[in-house]
Amino acid sequence: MSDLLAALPARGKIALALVVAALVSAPLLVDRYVLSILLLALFGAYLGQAWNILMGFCGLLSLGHALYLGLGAYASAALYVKFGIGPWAGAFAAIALGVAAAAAIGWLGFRFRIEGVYFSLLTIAFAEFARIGFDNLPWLGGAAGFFLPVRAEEAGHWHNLRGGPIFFYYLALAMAAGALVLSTTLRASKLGHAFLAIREDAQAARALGVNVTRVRFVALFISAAMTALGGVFIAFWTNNLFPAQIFDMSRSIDIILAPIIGGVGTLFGPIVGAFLLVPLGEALTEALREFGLNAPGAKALVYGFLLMGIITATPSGLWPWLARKLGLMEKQP
Amino acid sequence: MAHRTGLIDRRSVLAGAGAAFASPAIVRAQEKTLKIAILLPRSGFFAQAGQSCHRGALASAKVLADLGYNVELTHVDTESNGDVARTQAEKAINDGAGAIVGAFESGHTLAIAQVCEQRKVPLVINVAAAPQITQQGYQYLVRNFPTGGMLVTNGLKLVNDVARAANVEFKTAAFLHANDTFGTAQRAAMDAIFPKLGMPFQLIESIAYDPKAQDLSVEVTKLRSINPDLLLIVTRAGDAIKLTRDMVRQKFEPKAIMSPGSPGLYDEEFFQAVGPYADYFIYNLPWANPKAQMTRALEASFKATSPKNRFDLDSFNAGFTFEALLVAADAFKRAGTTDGPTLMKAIKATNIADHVMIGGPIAFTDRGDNVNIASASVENLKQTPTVVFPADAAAAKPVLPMPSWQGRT
Amino acid sequence: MSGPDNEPLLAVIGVVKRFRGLTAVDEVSLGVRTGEIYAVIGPNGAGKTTLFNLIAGAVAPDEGEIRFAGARIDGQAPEQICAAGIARTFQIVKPFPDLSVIDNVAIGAMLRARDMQTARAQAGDILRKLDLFDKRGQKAGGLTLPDRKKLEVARALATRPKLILLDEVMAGLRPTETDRMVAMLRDINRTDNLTIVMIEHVMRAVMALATRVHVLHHGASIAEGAPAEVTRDPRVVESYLGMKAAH
Amino acid sequence: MSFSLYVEVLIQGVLTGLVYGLMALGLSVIFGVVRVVNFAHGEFAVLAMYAAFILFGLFHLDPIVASLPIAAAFFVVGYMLQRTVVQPFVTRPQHEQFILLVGLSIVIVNALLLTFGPESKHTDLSYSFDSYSLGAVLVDKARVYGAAAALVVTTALFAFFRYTLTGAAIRAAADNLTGAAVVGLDVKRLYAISFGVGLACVGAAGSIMMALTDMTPMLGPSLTLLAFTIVIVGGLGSMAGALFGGMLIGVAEALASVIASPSIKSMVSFSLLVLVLALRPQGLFGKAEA
Repeated sequence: MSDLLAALPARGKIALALVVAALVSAPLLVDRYVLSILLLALFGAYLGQAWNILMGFCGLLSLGHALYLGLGAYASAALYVKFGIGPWAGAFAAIALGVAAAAAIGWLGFRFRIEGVYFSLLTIAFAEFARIGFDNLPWLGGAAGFFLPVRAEEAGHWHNLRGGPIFFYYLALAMAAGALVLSTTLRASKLGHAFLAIREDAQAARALGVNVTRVRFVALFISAAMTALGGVFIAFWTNNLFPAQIFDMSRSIDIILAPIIGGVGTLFGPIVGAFLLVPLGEALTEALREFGLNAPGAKALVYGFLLMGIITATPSGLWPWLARKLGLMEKQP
Repeated sequence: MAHRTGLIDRRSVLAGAGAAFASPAIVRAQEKTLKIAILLPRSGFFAQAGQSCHRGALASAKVLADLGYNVELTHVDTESNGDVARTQAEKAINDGAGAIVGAFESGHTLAIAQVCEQRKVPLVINVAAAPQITQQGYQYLVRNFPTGGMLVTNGLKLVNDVARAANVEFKTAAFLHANDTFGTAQRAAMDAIFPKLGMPFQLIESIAYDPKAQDLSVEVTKLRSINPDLLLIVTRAGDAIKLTRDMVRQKFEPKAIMSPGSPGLYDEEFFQAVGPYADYFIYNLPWANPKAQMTRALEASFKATSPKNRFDLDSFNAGFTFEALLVAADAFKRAGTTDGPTLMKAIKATNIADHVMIGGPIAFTDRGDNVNIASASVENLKQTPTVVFPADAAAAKPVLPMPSWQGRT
Repeated sequence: MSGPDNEPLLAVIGVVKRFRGLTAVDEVSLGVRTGEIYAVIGPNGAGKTTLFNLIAGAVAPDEGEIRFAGARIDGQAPEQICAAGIARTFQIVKPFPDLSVIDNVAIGAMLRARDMQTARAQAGDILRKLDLFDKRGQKAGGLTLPDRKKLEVARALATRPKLILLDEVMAGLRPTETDRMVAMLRDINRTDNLTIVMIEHVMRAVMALATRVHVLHHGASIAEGAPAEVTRDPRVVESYLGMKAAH
Repeated sequence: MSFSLYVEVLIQGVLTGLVYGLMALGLSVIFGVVRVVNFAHGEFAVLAMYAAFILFGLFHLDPIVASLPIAAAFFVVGYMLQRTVVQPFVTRPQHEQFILLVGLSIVIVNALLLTFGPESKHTDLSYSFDSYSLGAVLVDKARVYGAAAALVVTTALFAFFRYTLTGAAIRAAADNLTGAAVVGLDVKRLYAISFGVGLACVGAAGSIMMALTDMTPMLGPSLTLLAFTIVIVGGLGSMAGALFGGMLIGVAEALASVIASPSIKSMVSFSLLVLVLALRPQGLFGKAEA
């Protein structure tokens, strides 16, 4: 927390306080539709930050983060449904499974020096492998899906993550805020500097005594654990899991769009990106409806063009540009 | 705007009136129209099916108006994305939707179901087969669509009926299905139900194929080596084309190819793609009753709203989408209010005898399933889906065994 | 003189490294005593940088042995060797371009600092010594080449090594800067008793600093001794200085 | 029966693999030279399929024949695309290139959806449903023609790289970019030509695929993944590797379908991919980097 405040100039602190206050009071101020959008943005910000720790800090481009999300979701859901073990305990299993998968990828990747684009393709391969594997796993429903019971009498059982949209909104808010604090603390720590050194130049980092393999594993583990925890959220929030949806390549792409558009490697980039892209999608839907254009695909078409435009115009993401304009720059200590 | 015609079932009106009088909940002003939001995956992965359902929704407006129902339909694209389905459901309810119809895909349907549950707005499911949907405990949903188990049970029974009617005997069968949500649910039902039904033939192999497969040639080669009398298939729209092409190329000719309920074999694109080879496929699934008055009304409207379509009706998708709207409209008429709990009570009390799909009256169990949905055997004859069983709805006799691929034009 | 049994601080014993049949380092042996400034010279392609890579652990030798402070280090990973007390610079500088100058150095200091605050404080001290303190907030990628060379040295020093391997850190510096670097290195060498092994083409620096010089040619040692001695060795003149003179 | 089953499945795997190999070759050429991974590759294949579909509708042009004009058109598209949109990204990090091309793929898919609708499209060819019989073994005519066409295009490409000056220049640029710039080659132009050649491959392959199967706008991502798998297994930047990788993946998936279940066949390709990455990262046909 102190690291977070230290990283911001006075104006930034005020802006952050205002945003936090607005988000905390949002359920009182906005209707449920807007709240559902905010929830998606917060959750997107959370996952974006998890991915950003691996890519933005440590320079490892994972294009298969849906893997950890899906494993976390299935692990916690299976424990809950099959053995009656609640999500808090399930979260540990989810994290353990996510980290185990990360260990396998890391072992292959780092042991055999699979780097750059090859590492990215390795992550895709694992996610796809898991998708097909779960599609063919009858114990967890296979492709037909895995379902959590939704019982009215459990509605208030928050300890089992059984709650309404406001509960999940605050949960997403807490997770996003937690991820921000964690990212900031990490970034300011020795470990975080080791991440950055590896991202910038692994060989130079090694020569300065950084154990590159070990530190990369740590980054991968933290990122996978956070993402797997996100999977627990998804499982208990949506109550149904389908391998074709949760492990899909498009899910991995969704996770990484926000941090890249917002600014890879920055603390606030993933958050800014998520709070831009999610409402942007909704705004496009609305705008096209206003124009009376009821053509399926038109929205995605515009969205695709906008992605290309943004990434061409602001190479290092929107947040660094925005922060400069507004004087909210993260301080370089 | 609304014309009263003689089409409304008197019983349902009476039932509705009875419910209205019996219900003390109606205290608020009586709304004149019910806004229904129809959420369908019209772009993205499920676009083909979503747009097929959408054509049904477009055709429904006039039919419902003619039947004297005051409903206003809004059409929403879920983009084949569960998150979009959820937020758009919230949006639709914000914009005044008193009921929601959708959403073709089981995951999206459940995302919407959650919103509807929390906001006490009824969800009438047009298409979604996962049995769990009505087992998860949602109060504000009904499904006018068979579960995978119902489809398979009815479908397998019809296999026997049709075989007997055509005097054909099968000794062996193989089951080929897409390994997607629907296909796997069907497979699970098949594994559970087949042994219990005492079918006169043996199921020698079940083969799951990758729904992302670019072609099915190896799958067909495998089938050829098994050489069953009967091929049971559960495909998706495009797969049926690939499958047929490879079966013709490899001259694989079982006595019959039947589907115990799956999309693909009745879609216009299937006929377009394989032409005469589309004939003699038989699929046992719920179907619009060609002899029902309401079906004709829907067909007439369908022709006007989708003039490019070769068929009178997308009998499956359009039929179910219409019926879902009918359920909501009918309940509104009886309840006389858009108040969610009251409307839901009316929906649960639905009893519509005259409707589109073959089967008994539309009515729902406590869980919200309609167990009266029947399946018909439909055979592609002269490149047109034709009901061949049961006899009271049949437009032709079943052609079995399947004539050879060769010599078709 | 280090170690109880008079073993040199760094001992390279009969080390061989081949790349695809080409012998880059051919049975090279040398010993560097604590506090020495030891220069390795030779024409381009003589195997000097490969020798550094072998000592620093970037590549493992095919034959031979490398010992540091009494323990074998050949085949160890670069980070282990750095932790043991050997720091290195790269001939082609490798700054962390997107990080600030002070963070670049602090990452080196991290190795032996309790926390980042300490590391950053130590980094500040080193930057002052190298006249880079004023540029501490700049991104390293934006520095001029001479500054990047200095940063390379600063970062290596920040790991608080017993021995530092300097790979052509004078190249590209202006004469005045070379002199400052020479003075700084001599200063550190004296006050901290830091052992320096340097590859250098700038003979002015070699002559000014080195206590001993080792000459490589085609991967093999051809001479070793005091700078003045070595430069008079006819083989050296022929192989290296001779070439230069021919220019 | 069993033996002929395996023979047949092997032949199918090889023939289909050749066509996919040609598609993958495009990815390989682009990456080998421009060092940009074309994440919209499958979408371009689908675009080519639609182009073949239109040409068939207008002129009744066989998609296998149409592969030539479509390849030419795609060359121009690729050339322009590299010059205008992709060039600024050549020096930018991989994840930014990724977003650009993901954006492009979203644009292609949805433009196709808007224009043609979601229903699958096909071409009616005289040989669509025919096959050759060799004893008990049946081989589709369409697949034979498609594979032959893929071989012809690949041979032409091979000749281009081997015998033309531009081809030699591209190879030089792929081997040593700085060197190429130093000897005065216009690197930007070479990039554009390479991107063009890469898209020409995928254009030809997509067009040929239209003779084999049918297509919907949503087919793209799985084709992109397939191309990746083939290229990694065969070796990025190796022409023979792409073709061989295509055949290997084709055969492996076909065998997996027969021996295990067709639903897990992609798992076999991904396992192959991981194995190759671990044991021979340069791919089966790739040259080890110095």
